[in-house]
Amino acid sequence: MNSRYTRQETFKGIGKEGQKRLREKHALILGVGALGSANAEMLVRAGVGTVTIIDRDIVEWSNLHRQQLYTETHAENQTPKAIAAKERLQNLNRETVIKSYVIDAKADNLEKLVKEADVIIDGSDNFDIRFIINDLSLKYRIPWIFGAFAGSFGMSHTFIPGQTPCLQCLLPALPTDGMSCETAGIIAPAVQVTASYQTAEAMKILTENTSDLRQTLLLFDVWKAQHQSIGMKGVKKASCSSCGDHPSYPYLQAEGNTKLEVLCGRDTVQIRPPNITSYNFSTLARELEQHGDVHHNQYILTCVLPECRMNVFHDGRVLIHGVNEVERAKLLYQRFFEHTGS
Amino acid sequence: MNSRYTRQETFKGIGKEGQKRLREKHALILGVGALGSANAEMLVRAGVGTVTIIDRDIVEWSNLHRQQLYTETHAENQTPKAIAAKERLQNLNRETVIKSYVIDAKADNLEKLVKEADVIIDGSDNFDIRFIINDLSLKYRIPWIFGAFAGSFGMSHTFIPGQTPCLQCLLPALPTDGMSCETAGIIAPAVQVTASYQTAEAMKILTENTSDLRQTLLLFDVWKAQHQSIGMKGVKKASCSSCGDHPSYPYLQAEGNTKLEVLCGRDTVQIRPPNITSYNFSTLARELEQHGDVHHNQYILTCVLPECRMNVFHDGRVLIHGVNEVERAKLLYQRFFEHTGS
Amino acid sequence: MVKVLLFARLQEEAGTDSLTVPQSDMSVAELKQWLEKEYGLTSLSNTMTAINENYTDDSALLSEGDTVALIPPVSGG
Amino acid sequence: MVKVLLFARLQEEAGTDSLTVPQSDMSVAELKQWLEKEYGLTSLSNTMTAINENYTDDSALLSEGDTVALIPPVSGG
Repeated sequence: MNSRYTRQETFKGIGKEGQKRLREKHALILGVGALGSANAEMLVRAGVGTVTIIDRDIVEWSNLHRQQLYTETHAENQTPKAIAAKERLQNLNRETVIKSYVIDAKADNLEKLVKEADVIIDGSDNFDIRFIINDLSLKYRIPWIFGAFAGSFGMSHTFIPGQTPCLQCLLPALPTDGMSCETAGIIAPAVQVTASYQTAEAMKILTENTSDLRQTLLLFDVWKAQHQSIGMKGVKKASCSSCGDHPSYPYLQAEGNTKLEVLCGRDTVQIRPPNITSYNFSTLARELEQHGDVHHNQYILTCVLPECRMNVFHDGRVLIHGVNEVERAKLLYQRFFEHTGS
Repeated sequence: MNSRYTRQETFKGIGKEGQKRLREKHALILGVGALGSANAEMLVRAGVGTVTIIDRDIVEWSNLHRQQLYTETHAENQTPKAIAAKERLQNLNRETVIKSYVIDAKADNLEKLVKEADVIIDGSDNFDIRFIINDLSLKYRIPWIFGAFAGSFGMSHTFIPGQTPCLQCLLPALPTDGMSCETAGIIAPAVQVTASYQTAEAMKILTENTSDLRQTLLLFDVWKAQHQSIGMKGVKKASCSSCGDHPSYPYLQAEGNTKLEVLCGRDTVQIRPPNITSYNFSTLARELEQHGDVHHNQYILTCVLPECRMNVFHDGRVLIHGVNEVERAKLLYQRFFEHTGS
Repeated sequence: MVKVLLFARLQEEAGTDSLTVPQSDMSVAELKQWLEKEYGLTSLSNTMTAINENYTDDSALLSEGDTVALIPPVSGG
Repeated sequence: MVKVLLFARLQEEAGTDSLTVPQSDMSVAELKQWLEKEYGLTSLSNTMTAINENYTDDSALLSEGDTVALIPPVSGG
């Protein structure tokens, strides 16, 4: 076991001292889809002391071509990603403490979890949550590492509170036309390159090798073998409401009412009730059995109807599969769930 | 299951037609260490019809930080990599036929295996075997994709018989000063970026999307975020003994006598007997028990002596761990094995 | 003259990864409008922009010989 | 004048990733010898070489303003 990290300690950027530091540090990975899986596996294998993973989704067949922690069995059993990921990661390194949360990350529940982290790694698939990460990073002075991809194209940037510009300096408005996996597809090599640049930066932060940190926005296309670094001179804005002289952290304010949200990469609408509900799956199953086929495991209840498939989580979230329009999903939700729950 | 490859089919470089072609094709991966693991996982998940993996080694603790198909259990059980890899890969995609060989690849045994492949992926760790791959690729007109790394630096090139220059055009002599994992260490992100560029090229070949193939030698440093493409104009030599007008395939000729070889990345010498031996582990165990602690599983027999640890394979190969000098290893081998075997 | 580098979906929309724009006497916002009209590129308003490999915004003014990179934010993770 | 880009172990040996060589009137082989002597770089004989981003060999002659990349073959897999 002594030789476990020899090859990594031999690498100049880490060394024996860096290896010791990795063991003392805590990385939080928000989302263990494609990027989160790849980052989590590299950091756990590398010997990071504590890794927190957070994800609201279950493993689906369409994930398997690019999300490396999951097997066909996970897709068959509809295992929540955070559960499946923890199981695999722990087999890779029993020395790493792995904390796993099947929750829908929002500003309030994240706030408690991020405080302990030394770095936050973006494994999310939308900019709503990235702006929340950005504000949490600034409020608690924790670096975060942005990553995103579409098709064969990927990008990454490292945000260091007090030093670099923040996400809001780069994107004053929430992007509405972001190319998603839905429209451009995705190939696994683009995931891996994006995650590799994220992990390399995380390693620098966790080994306190901050002088090696990249100062640029990195862009690359793994199919065309293009690569570009964009400098950030003059981008940080003193007036920025997130990182400026008088920050208000706008994305940590005010959560909405019942929030409907179209998820990335599939025919699915997620419904989030305004209050956290706690379903009794046996009771709920009896109700829904009047309408369709129902089965459930420890984490999730599935109801198959002629027009759609619904997955229900303990916390009240419902994923409606086979539906793309938000309004239609809302109607289905109201029909089956508005009168249920505790 | 229909939606399994949707995101990949949506990617323009692949499409539905490309996905069908992947299913009909055969990729051979020579070596499932770090690069081989990463390539194999991506190609199996991507839905390639048949994947052949070849490796002579067993999983060791020092592999785990960068070799993604293996767990701590594999290191504890000293499972051969080709066996452990097949098990994991099959759980990722039961539709892919996975052929797995625990053998020490040489020109003669490889020649039979490569003939069926549509692409050969370099997962090896030395140039001896790469020159053999190069000659086999040219003799049987099968493209191969070179990949190698050290520290945070990696390189890759795609060799297409009849079109590109070959490895021997690039390196007229066998490199003797190649920086190895032994001296420069290695971090997982460098592995993943190298493998990602290999897999992207393999996907182009397997989907017959050859116009997208990269024509350049790619160099990159994942820690420094450097990236360089080197063109190949005028490099192909008509006089080349591997790819020229009158090829002799020098690396497919003449194998040596008892061949001793220092493996990459650890205190180990491998001894290869001149004739394939077939050990009966029970008989061998009784002999060696006079000298040290002996235990064996289905694939491997381990004998722990005061001065070293020896692993013996059915085919007669012996790995002597804890020894760096070839001469000392030879003496140990002669003392314990020259009179054994069938 | 200004050189424009395109990334991600913009490469597909324009059918190329770089363009040459004959004049340079304009802002980034004006360049984006011009490209939307001339090349049918869709919604460049949220596109990130760099001039000569440094990040900038829509109000920046271009100079002769500049290289402008237009980077649509992607969201997959 | 010739610009020399270094990769992998050569960066560590030279303590930098690029060098400037004052003269250009030589072959790649001569440049390698000169660098071994001046910068203490070890065994450049097997190092792969590119001039202006195209692969070449030791016999190639340099010209004023060329950029030479020296790439030690690495073997890890």
